[in-house]
Amino acid sequence: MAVLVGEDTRVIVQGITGREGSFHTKLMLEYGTKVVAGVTPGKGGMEVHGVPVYDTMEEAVEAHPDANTSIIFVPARFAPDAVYEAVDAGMRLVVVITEGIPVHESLRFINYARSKGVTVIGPNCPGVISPGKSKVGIMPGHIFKEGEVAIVSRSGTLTYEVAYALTKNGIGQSTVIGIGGDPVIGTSFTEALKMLEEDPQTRAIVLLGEIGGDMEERAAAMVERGEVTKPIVAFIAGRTAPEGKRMGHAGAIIMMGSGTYKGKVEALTRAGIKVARMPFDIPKLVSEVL
Amino acid sequence: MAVLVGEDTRVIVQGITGREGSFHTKLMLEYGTKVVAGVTPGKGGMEVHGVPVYDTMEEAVEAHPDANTSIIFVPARFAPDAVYEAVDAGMRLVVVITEGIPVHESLRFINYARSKGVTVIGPNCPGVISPGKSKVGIMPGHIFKEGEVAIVSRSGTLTYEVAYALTKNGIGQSTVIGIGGDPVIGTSFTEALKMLEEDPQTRAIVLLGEIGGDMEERAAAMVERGEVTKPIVAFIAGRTAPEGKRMGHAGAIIMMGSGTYKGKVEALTRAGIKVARMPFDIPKLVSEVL
Amino acid sequence: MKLFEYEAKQLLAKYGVEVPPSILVRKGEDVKSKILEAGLEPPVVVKAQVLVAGRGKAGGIKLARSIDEAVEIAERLFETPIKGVVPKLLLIEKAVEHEAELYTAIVIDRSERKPVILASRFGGMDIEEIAREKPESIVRRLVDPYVGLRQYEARLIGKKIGLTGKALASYAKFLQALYRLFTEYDGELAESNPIAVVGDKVIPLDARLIVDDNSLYRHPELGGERIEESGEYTEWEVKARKAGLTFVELDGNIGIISNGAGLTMTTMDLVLEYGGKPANFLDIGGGARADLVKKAVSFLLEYPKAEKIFINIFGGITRGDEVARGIVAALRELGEIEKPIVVRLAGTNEEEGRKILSEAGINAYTDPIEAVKRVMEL
Amino acid sequence: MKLFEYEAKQLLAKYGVEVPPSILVRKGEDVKSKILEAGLEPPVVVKAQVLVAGRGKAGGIKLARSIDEAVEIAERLFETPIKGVVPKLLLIEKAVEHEAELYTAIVIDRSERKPVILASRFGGMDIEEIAREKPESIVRRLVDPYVGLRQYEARLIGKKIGLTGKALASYAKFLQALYRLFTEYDGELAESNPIAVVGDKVIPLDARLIVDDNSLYRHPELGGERIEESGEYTEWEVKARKAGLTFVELDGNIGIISNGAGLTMTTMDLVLEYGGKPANFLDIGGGARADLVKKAVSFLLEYPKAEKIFINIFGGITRGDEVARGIVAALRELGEIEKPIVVRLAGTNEEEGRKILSEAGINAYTDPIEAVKRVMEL
Repeated sequence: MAVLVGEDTRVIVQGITGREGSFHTKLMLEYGTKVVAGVTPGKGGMEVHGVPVYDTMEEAVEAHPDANTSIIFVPARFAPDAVYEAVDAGMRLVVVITEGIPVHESLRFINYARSKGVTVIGPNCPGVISPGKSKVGIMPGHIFKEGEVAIVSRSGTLTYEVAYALTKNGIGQSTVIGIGGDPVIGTSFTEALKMLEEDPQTRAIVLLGEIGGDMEERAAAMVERGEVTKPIVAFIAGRTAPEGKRMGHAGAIIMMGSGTYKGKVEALTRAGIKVARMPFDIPKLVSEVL
Repeated sequence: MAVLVGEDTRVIVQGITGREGSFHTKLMLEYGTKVVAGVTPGKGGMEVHGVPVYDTMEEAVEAHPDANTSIIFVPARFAPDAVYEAVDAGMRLVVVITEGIPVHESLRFINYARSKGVTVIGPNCPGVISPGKSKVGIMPGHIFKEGEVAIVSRSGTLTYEVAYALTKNGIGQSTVIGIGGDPVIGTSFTEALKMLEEDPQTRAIVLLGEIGGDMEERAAAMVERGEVTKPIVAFIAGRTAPEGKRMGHAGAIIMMGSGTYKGKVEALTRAGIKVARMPFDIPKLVSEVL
Repeated sequence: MKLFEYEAKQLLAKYGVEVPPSILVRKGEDVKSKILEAGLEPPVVVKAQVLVAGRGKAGGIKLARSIDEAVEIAERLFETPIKGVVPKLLLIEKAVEHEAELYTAIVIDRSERKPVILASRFGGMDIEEIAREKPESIVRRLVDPYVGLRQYEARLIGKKIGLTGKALASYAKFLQALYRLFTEYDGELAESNPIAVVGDKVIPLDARLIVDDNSLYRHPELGGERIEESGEYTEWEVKARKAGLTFVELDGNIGIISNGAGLTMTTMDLVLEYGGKPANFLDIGGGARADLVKKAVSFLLEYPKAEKIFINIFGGITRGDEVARGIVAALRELGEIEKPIVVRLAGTNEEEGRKILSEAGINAYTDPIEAVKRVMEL
Repeated sequence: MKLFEYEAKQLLAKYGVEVPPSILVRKGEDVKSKILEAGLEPPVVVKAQVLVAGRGKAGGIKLARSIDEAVEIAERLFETPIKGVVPKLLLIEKAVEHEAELYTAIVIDRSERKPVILASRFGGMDIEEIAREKPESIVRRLVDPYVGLRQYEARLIGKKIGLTGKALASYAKFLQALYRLFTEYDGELAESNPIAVVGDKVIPLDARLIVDDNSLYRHPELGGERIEESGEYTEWEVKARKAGLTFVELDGNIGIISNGAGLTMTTMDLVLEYGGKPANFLDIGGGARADLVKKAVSFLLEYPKAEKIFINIFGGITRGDEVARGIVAALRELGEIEKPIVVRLAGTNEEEGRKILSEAGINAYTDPIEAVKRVMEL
């Protein structure tokens, strides 16, 4: 089964002719993802790694009516527009890789997409992979392995680190979701957990959080309420981060004393979630709960 | 049964302390309408004809949780705000009497109300009456009589004229809806017809149109498609109106050759609807179809 | 309220749209030196700034190949009524050589309750003509009023009317500006026809904006209604509008006052049905008070086409007593009643009104048909 | 990016909010004659324009009862570091006598993805203090970003923090302006604390606006980032920001470069776990190319706190070959390597990167724990 992306996923790459769009189209194709079309305004008629390019999503969908997922590599100034175009063209899932989108734009397009029942992942995220089925993102495919443990994470590279460690330890993944590092994102921990709770393939969940915001605390509260029954292992990055400093991600900042490492770990622990001290301890903790 | 307003209707009057608001609150109360509260910012604590006044809809609803309908007498500049307030306070029906609201405001608040599942009648309308049950509007109550014929109309005074003629001829009314004379209104003919088709009390429908727009043509198309099976008698005001002149209502203007009397009558006739030459012929035509 | 072409273009320019270089000249100004000062090189287009429709076909737009010709045309245009309106202002604009002409308008779709964009690759013709001759060329797209017109939508529309490359990008930018104009100025209509395609870009050669009258209070910079300049109104209609009356002049001899557009139109229809011809439409609207009624009656007493007056009121928010007081006051002021008046009164506060009228010696009817028959007898 | 108080107030004034009369003085200007020129009558408040939090408590805001006192205070403030930042500008503002002080802020609610208004009748205190001492006084209201803040909502919030009558209407107007400021300037935070209640009206005595850095491209009028003025950054952080690097100075001695905020923080945690102390956070972000990597490495080579350098890269959108090329280029440029460097490389184009590094004589690790252990050994 897996969630969000799977065998039925048919992808349109928005911004396919750009450096990153083109590069990752190639990698997604190599992974086996069904990339059916690309869109770049003014570049209609081209091909990128054998994928036909259209000027608009409308034309792409007309030619490829089975397309259901978009991945956006468009620069920050134009990315919001690309999201509206994807939603209006009938995509069910829109993965926004782009970094640096103004947060007021994100909150508008996320509200818009939600009002149309469309799921947004990101912005500023690595995407989603269901190993062995489909990869809609920028993660290196070879470090993943099909299996029964889901990962949901605010951090891209940390996700790779953990997935790699799981794989090396023989633990495969059902779906790995990089939800993104911005303060406002389309799918939060709680929303991702809800999907994973219902996914028959997923037997355990790894949650990779960061300092800043209260998403981890909300996830903990959800578990405490009994809404997630599958075992969860968590890790929170930023144990040693100083207060009031933005640690790269706009979302990763301890402000007004909230969003601290300590507060998050306490909330998770109280909910019965095991919190790993280092990400490399995760495989062991996962083995214990599987 | 009736539609929109009935025995369960509990009304809050927005703009109750104004001249019209206060006057019509009195008339509605005399008619038997259950006016439970009024709202005028800054006038909370007053009473108008025994009805308690609040500063905000939120307070009014808190004190009168059974309130489900609002009628708005607020001046045009503030009326859009009153609509949002009514929708956010959980009203199911909002009747906007106010005239002169900018059309861009109307289209925004109507879209907003619809997105929340709230019905708007008007703006620039006389309101709704289900004779013998409830009157939420400014129509003179004594000219109506409970019965089985619904009236749906773009014109206030013309509605009274026709209702009066029906009543004099012994024909009562189920619900009379003045949908309003503006170019953009919350409930159109087709939407009103849909409700009336499903209303067990209504056996026949009188449709009072005007030149301008294409609402009558759309109603005719709906009947042609078989979506309304109850007998309809129509009248279109403006047979003698010249083209390109706005006949009072912003909506009543023949522009670019569309919205003409002739076009509307032809569309209605083609759909099998009897069109009265004068409104005073309506009672006779209604008797024939009842 | 209609804006003049030059005003609509100024607003578009404010939103970043390139419009042709131009000057505005008033009657009596030295056209030649103004053209020279501005460095405007011929050929130029001299355009009467009037608000009537079909200005071009009526001779209000002329091409001049030299400055002298422009001066000559300007002098002539200042003397020439365009559909009855003599222009007070001319726009003299650099003629723009172009490869193609497009059409674009934004209006409100009443049944969808959303702005709708209409565009066609066949500019120059008016929209009815395009709809008749090239209906398949018209691209229609609804816009979510909360989200606004996204850039991708503007591009999509441009593509569908045949644009590509940089001209497409230029059109998309133009269309977003036109949409902004439409929403920020409460447009009933924002139109540009034709829009010239000039190599890499598009340039609007004409621009129209009709602003919703109900919104004028929030656009004080537009300077209020142009009642006379509009060319839409007859002399008596101008008078009426200035007095705050909703009045339309018609060809008959029976003056009509009623309340509500529907009932007023119906009263016109009723008069015609009984063999009369209405001299006007005069709707006192909802909730009219005595002073407005008085004003309306006084107006028709003065209005020469109205040989007799038929007042047909069915009160809702309008109250019979206020109406009656207004009628009585008007008649009292005029002293001697010169025109026969028939009043029909029903609805809210009907009894009170009837009493006031009968005290002043006026017998009000309840039945409109009896009333109209009486009008015809007088 | 934080705006100065005077800038936020100017923007509020643009939106129709009454702010206290004031003048802005720069160091070296004649304060007395500027006050006299402006007709500013004492008492006045002299306020250091610095961007540090808690400016008032740190002595940056002083009341002056006479012009001479104001001059004296101004001279003193120009010499006094406020939490380490010496003000370059002072705002001298008429002191406003008032009956009450309110608190209002607008931020983004991350989980609801909507702006949220926080208001309290207890201004003057900061929000954490209010939340701790008078939690029940805080009114929270989410705003639909498409609809905006309706007037009725502004009034409702004002009522809930105890306002009535004209002061309520004045607050509602103020709050709508603050919301407009928040949305039109891409606010992360728009705050006014305290807001004075003065009879019939409210007047913001302070105003703060933090603009989303990602949006700065569309607010060129704000003049770009105030890196030095902000007081938020150390000397090396200022250098880094100017060089376009995401760098935070820390107290240890192990320089860190990693990609992605989460992995960089984890690398810090890892160093600590194995007994080291990170000298910094340096995240090259996603998709860094060789030149950025080179810049980052060169920066740490110069940064004195970093005695050794640990580069920990797991490639996704970042490619191993680009990283390797950047490292090699930086080392080549510096000539002699002065600091020990340990590289861990995994992920996209890992093999290509490893090859480039080994050709330059650098052995890259795959396992981060082995790598960190090596760092500790050096």
